[in-house]
Amino acid sequence: MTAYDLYLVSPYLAMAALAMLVIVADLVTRRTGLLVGLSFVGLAAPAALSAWQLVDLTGSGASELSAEGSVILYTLSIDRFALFFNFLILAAVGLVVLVSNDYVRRVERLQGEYFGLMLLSATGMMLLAAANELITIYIALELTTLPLAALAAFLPNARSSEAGMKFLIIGAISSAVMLYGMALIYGFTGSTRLDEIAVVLAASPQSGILPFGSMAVLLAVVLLLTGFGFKMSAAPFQMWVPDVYEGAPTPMVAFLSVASKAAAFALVLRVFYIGFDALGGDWWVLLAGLAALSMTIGNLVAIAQRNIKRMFGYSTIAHAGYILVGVAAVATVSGESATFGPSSVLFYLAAYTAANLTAFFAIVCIGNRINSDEIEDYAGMLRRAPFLAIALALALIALIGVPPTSIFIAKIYIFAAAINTGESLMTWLVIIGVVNSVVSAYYYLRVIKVMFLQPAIHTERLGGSWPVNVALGVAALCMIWLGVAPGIIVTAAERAAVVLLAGG
Amino acid sequence: MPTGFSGLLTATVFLPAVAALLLAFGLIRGDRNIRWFAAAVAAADLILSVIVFALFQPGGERFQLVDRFDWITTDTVQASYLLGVDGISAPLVMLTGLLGLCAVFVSFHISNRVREYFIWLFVLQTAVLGVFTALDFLLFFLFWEIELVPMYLLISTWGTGRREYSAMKFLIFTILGSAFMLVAIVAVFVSAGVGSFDMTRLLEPGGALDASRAALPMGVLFWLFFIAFAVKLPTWPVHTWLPDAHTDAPTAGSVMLAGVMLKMGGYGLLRINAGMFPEQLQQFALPIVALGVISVLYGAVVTMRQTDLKRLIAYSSVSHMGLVLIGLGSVAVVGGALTDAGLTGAAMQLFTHGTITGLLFVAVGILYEQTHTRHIPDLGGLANRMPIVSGAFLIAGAASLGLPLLSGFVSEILVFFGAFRAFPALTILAVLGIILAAGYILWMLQRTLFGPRPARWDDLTDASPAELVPVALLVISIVAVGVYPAWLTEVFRDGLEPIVSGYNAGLAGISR
Amino acid sequence: MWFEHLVFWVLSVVAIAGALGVVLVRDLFRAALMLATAFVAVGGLFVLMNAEFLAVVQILIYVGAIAVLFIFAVMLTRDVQQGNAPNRLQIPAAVISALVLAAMIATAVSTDWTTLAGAGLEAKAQLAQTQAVGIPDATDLTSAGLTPAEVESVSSGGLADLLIGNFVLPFEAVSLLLLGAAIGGLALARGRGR
Amino acid sequence: MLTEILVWAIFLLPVASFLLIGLVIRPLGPAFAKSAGYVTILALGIGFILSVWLLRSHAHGAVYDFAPYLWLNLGPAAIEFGLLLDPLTNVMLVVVTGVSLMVQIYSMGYMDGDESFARYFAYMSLFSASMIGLVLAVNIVQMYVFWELVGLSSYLLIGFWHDRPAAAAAAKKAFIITRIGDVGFLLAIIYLFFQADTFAAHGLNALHIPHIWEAAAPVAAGGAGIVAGGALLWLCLGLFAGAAGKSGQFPLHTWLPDAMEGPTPVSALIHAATMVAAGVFLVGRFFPVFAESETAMMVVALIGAFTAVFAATMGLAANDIKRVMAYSTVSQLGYMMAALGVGAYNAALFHLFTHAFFKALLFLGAGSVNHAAGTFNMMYMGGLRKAMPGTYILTVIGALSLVGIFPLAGFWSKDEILLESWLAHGPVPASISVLVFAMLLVGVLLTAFYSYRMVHLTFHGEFRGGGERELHDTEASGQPAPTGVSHHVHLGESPLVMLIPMGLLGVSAVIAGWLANPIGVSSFLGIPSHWLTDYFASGLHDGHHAPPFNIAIAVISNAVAVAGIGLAVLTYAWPRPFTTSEPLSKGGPLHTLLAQRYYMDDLYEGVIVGRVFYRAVAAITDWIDRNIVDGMVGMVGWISRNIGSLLALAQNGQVQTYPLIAAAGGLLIIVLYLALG
Amino acid sequence: MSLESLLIVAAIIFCIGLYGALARRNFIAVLMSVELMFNGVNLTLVALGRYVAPYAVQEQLSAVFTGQVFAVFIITVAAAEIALGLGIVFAVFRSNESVDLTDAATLRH
Repeated sequence: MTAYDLYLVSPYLAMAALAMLVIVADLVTRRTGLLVGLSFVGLAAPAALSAWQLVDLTGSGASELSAEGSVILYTLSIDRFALFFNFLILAAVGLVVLVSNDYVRRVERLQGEYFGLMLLSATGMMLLAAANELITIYIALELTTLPLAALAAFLPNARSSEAGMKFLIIGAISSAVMLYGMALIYGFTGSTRLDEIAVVLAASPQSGILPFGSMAVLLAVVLLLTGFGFKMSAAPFQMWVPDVYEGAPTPMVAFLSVASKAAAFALVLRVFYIGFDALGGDWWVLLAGLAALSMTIGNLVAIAQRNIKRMFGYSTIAHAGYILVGVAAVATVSGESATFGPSSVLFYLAAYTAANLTAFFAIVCIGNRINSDEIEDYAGMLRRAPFLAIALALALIALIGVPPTSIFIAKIYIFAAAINTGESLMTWLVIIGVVNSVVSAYYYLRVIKVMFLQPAIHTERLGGSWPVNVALGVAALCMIWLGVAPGIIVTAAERAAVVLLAGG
Repeated sequence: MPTGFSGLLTATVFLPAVAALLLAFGLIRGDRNIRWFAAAVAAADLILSVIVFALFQPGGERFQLVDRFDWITTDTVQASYLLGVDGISAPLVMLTGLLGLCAVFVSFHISNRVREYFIWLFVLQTAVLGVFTALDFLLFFLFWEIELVPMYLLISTWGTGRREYSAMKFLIFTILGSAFMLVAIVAVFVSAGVGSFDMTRLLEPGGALDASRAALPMGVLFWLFFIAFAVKLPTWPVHTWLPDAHTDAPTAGSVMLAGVMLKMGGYGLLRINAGMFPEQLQQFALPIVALGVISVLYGAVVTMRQTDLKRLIAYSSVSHMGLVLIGLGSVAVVGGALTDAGLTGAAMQLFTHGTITGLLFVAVGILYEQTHTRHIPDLGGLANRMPIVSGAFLIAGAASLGLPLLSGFVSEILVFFGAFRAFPALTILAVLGIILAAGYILWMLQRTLFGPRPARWDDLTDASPAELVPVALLVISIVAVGVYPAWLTEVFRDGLEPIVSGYNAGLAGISR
Repeated sequence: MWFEHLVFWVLSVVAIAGALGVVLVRDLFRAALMLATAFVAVGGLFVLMNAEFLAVVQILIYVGAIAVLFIFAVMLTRDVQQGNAPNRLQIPAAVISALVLAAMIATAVSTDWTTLAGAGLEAKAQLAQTQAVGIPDATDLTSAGLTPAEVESVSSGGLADLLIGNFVLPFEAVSLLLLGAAIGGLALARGRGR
Repeated sequence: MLTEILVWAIFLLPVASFLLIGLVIRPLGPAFAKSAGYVTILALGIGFILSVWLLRSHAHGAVYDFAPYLWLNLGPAAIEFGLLLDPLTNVMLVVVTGVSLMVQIYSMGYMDGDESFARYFAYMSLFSASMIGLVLAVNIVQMYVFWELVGLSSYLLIGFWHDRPAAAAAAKKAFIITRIGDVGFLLAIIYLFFQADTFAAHGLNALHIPHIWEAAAPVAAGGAGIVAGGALLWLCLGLFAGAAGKSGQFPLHTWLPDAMEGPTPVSALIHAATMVAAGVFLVGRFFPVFAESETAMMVVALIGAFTAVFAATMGLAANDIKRVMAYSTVSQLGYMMAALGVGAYNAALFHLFTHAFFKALLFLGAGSVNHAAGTFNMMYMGGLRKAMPGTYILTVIGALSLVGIFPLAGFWSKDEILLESWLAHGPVPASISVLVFAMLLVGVLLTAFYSYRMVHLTFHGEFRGGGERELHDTEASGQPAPTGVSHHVHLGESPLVMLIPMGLLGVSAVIAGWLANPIGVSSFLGIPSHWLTDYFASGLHDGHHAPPFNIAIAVISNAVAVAGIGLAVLTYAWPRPFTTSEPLSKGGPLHTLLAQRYYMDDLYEGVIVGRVFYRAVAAITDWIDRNIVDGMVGMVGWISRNIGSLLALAQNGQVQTYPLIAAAGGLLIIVLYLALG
Repeated sequence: MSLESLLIVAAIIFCIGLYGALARRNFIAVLMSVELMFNGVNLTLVALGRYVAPYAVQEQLSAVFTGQVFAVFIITVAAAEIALGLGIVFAVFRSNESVDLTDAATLRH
């Protein structure tokens, strides 16, 4: 451990410290506003430290920070890719913290724990995006998951407990399965570092008959993907998602749906693009298949839903499918467009974060006031809460992929990456994707229809506190901003994605 | 690569959007004020669009009045904000301005959620104008999709009958179509040698899109685009959204839907399918014309059975828009100086059908306001009570069945002229459609306007002054085009000239 | 060697039997005891593979902490006698598990692990592994036939060294994880603000 | 320049009149309605004078060649609107403006008091303008434009009393049936355009009518010979289809009798004198083209001759006076077509000329009768001779002229048709020509018979109650009253404003034939013998000249006509006068067949349109649209919704199901990998 | 005692754990089964580290320990997981009066 190592891990340390600080603060004071303020303002520290690292990166011109004798860099890659996710996750957690302002008042005690757990989980996510070694990945993954499981069960009701329980069980089983896969990889390659794994796999003889060259790697990849699939909420590993979404506290679901998913995709990108780089020809088909399955299942089942949170559970499955299209788009073209696939994934994640957070924030506000998440109870929302209704409607339109919103650009980007591969299978995947977008329009619009067209049952006006409104406004603005002027984020995503290709 | 920023088109396109924002922020209050504000804005936009049309100089640069600045510039994605008009789009911009004003005036009687209504109407107008002027694929698609939202809300909120079903159906169909377009746009974008969304580069004869380097086979791209536009047009068998949407939409919605939104499909076919895929268009001309002929005849035959006025007009639109496809397919045979007749006819059909159907819907709308029924057997003998509306009906009907000196005739005959050279037998079949058109139009007029008048219609009054405006505007435009079509055809021909010269120069050898 | 084989078989049978007991015995309390048995047997297998440190950890944490936690939990909740009933998914679960097992065994058997192995390295590895808990002695290693580079690698990377060396980050992260789990567990167990 | 303006004025004056009435006078309200009539009459009056001047100056050798105006630029086949001033046009102009003027004056009386007086004159102006435009057209598209507008005016005027269902239905029928023919016309135009490049290679414009003549003429004859053979035949048949529709030729004749639902002056002007003659005009206009195709000429001749007989038979059994005239018109138009077919170009147009006058007269007479009797049904008339002697005399003159009795106008023209078909100098084979002659002769017999029947039933015998009685009868039988029937029965002469134009037309019907085309003298009042026919012929390249007067044919035709009258007298007047029951009904099925118009309306409307098209084709297509095309859409939605619900069932809440399914999925992936490589 | 036999024993333990995790009704029993799975993984890791892993990366004999390090972490994380899991057990027990997973299935479809 050197001072430089400390500098490298400083954003994560700052996050962990913030988490503890909040928990301690809760012991001292019981004022929710203070906790929210502390959590939110405290995020400035990791953000600033990340920014510092980014500046260092830009200054050196290299794509990652490195130093002789650093032990941290054995397990972490502090690069643009990691920093991209740092900012994404920090933004998400910051907004979710603000939105929790109204919500946590339901749990009178333990508010500090609520924020602390959320920050700890965010720390895990940030680590996950930077981890380049299987053990670290595992630890980071568990650090992400376990606090979320606790948060899922945080509400004092049966549904919340059930959600937490399901989340925990699924998480544990999937971890075990994933670990078995990691063990096989370790056994086969002798290392847990992704770059070393890549070297060994590239050198190992490829059998013409077996995909991935050997049964061990094949099984390992499938098992790893099973574990990752749970985190990404990709079919057929997605089934816990709606149940947990429905039962868990809504702000936590918002956080889960964007940050956790982003971290999971960061992980998948790193593992597959760096670790299994040599086997790209074998695994992209699998990912493409999962993409098609996720999109189709997510959208079809969502049609039948009546609970909005549950519907969003299926929606998130479908979006995992879209993103997987980008992951599967391993560029066969060299040169500038080689980063197409991963950079499109990064952009999609950012776009999806903005849109989905907007939607969830509105749902948090509405659900908090009307104590229901049934879609039919949203009737006449345009009259009762115009701001919320329009924001939610915009988010829903964005989620369909209609311009001028973030996901429109993201979809174009991701489909372009897919077609760019020149594989006819990928073109079909794109067609499945766009047809699925059409199907998705059906259920998203139904919510708009209920809000805009159906007469309200109650007439009292709804609204949230100002931090909630600010969070909602910021998320919505980001959503539109990414749709209208996506240039900055696209550039960031492109430069971040270069990291994935430099190694291979 | 056209550059510059004159601002006129931007103003034309976004004036309604700005008005919508003003309304949204509640700067205009009171239903009456809102109506007149809307009328003023729409009139201003009409004037702007007429200026656009007037300033467009045939024979000059291909794309004029260009507004351009860079929008997205990254390593992998380049897109720009690029508006411009050529001979194809300039008349359609004017058409949109015209129908926009009409839509506002026929909406004067709306009393439910007036503010929201006009907001959505204006958003719709901006979107449609944007589609006609955007020269960047991304921008084009953006406008194309934005248009769905206001239309959906207009139908489902202010419509009648099974409005929610119809609105949803409209939406799903159109999104389905545009999904295909999205794939195609993306594929064009990633094709080697393209790398940007700039349409103008792709539209040049022998443009940036090279068959050997396209991401997808050119034929596939062609059909992907075609499907999207065919849904919008609409073409048999993807037309079934249209009757429902038309029937249940409010009058202004029908006017905009039939008047300009269907034209987006035809515009796309001309701009993209004809402009970027000349060889494919020739290759697939036969199925396209066959689809067109089926649409013409099938639409006409089904129209015969309709008893709802709007539904009847809707099906007649299916029939009439089939002519666009026939005109498009006329390029199967090229060479000679006559290649452009079919395309010009198709383009003219877009404009003329817009005004004619617009007028029909305006008339039906006024009728419906008074009678609250569109069921033809319930009506009859209205000519005496509503002479102006009846006159409008009569003129629109006559134009619709292709009567000379009214606008419909010109486009029909041009389409037939062009198509006969390529597909004589199919064209003859399509010509038979005009008998059917006479049949259903006259049947409708007879049952609605003529014959004995049921006693309950004795108290009907004629069009109000506000409603007179759209009637007058549309009648004037129908007659103006019909009596002297050259002022319009010359502009269209100028827009089609690069396409046609492409056919003539590069492809004359293929002619059968 | 036969002794080693015998111990291996005994420990394996015990571990598997214990595992089967965990999932089959209806009495939860006994199941927990079976679990502890299985843990101990696995610990024995660790010793057999020269992983003494890990064996110690296994006994301390698993048997000492986890199993005891389970027993407490079992006793605090009801349904102890019949608590371990199977659900309706018994048969599909069995089928799926069997298939997974088949896949794993097929992998273990069919994968040609030896293609990876250089000849005669097993002995060296064994020797290196003894250093896991002891202080590495460079001369011993050299005399055992390790090249200087390998000696360097082993000396600088004892297990404990690794934990606070290359793997210091997960090591620290896991402390955060424990903290989070503790906070979460406490918060949930204490009951939330009703 | 001035000349050109004056010619255009003939066309533009009615246009102006139409616009003035439509946009100014009519909105002003009923108080100013009367002025609409004066405006129209003024416009047409000036037009008439100009037409006469034009005819005269052109006949005296003035050459008019005005450059056309570009209407639509289609490259080599640019559509240019202009004036084609040849003998055919000039004569037609005089007929159209002249008859129109008379009818408008008559209408001032006939339509007096109608609530839509101004609208009537607006439509009339529109019609006149369209008809004049049609006649003047130099471009085939221009011609088609006005051709269709004429159809529209006809539609509007037939349906003028639009609150009467029968009128509205008749208007629609007229429009649609003529449109069926128009499709042929349009296809002919399209075909010509198709050849535009070839035309252009010869320096011709494919849509310019004189160029079309040139293109059809064989190279040997100095033409371009572009259109020949099968294409020429189809081109001619297309044009003839259009002509047949407008001129009510078999089998497109069914609309014309129904068109009598319009006001009587309309019938006189449009459905007797002018518009229906447009078909003949069209064939005449393209006579140089037709003449090159023997088959086409044969078709024209035979259809014309057949129609002449066929329509006349239906005239025998019709009870409505206007319908009798309508059949008569169809029949006479058949004569003209037959004449064109056998190559008697100038005879056909001459007959068109005379027919315009006497048929207009007959219609106006019918209107006058209706004014008095309150009905058009001859079964309720009778004995009007005493009450309205002026009308009676004029009607008899018209009828005799129609029958072709020497020396009335009709005789001269019909005689020439018979003569030329007998002589068979035309392009069709002599046998065909003689066959046509025979058929036309039969037509003469029938014409004479129904003409006498009409006069007798209307004017002779006792008055049988008029409209009042008819209304009573229809009420008793529970049927709707036919058009034009009113309680308003006042047996007396019509006002002068109606009688004077009738008188003028009567004079024309007597002398026009001989006056315009004096035969037997070398010249009369400065008009040389065969002046009109020769003038017509001068419009043709090969200058077809009328054969000299043939006394034998004249005698035969008059004899046949007298025989026809005689038969009619035997049937209706002597020895037993007609009372109330139709003697012809003893003919049984034959009479029924005639009275039911050979069941052709039933065939068209009931069977083809109603059963086959509307109830079968349209209904089936509609069903397919609703259930299959649209149904598929619904089904896709239904399926996806239900698949969704089905998949949701797997989401059973039991947490362990989820990893179980996931594990199964993982295994499936492995299996797929192993299976597919 | 060979690599294969060790791997097979580990796989058997893992799959028994998997079966238990899938087929038991009691939440605590499921947690126990998951621990069995972790033990299977640990056994695999150590066996692979003992026999094959070092050979893959030449001259990196320390790789032999990586498996053991991994196992140590797994054990630790398992402990944490159980701690949290038992917290949830009490939470569920408090609301449902039972820790039967089949009963706790109100969130579905």
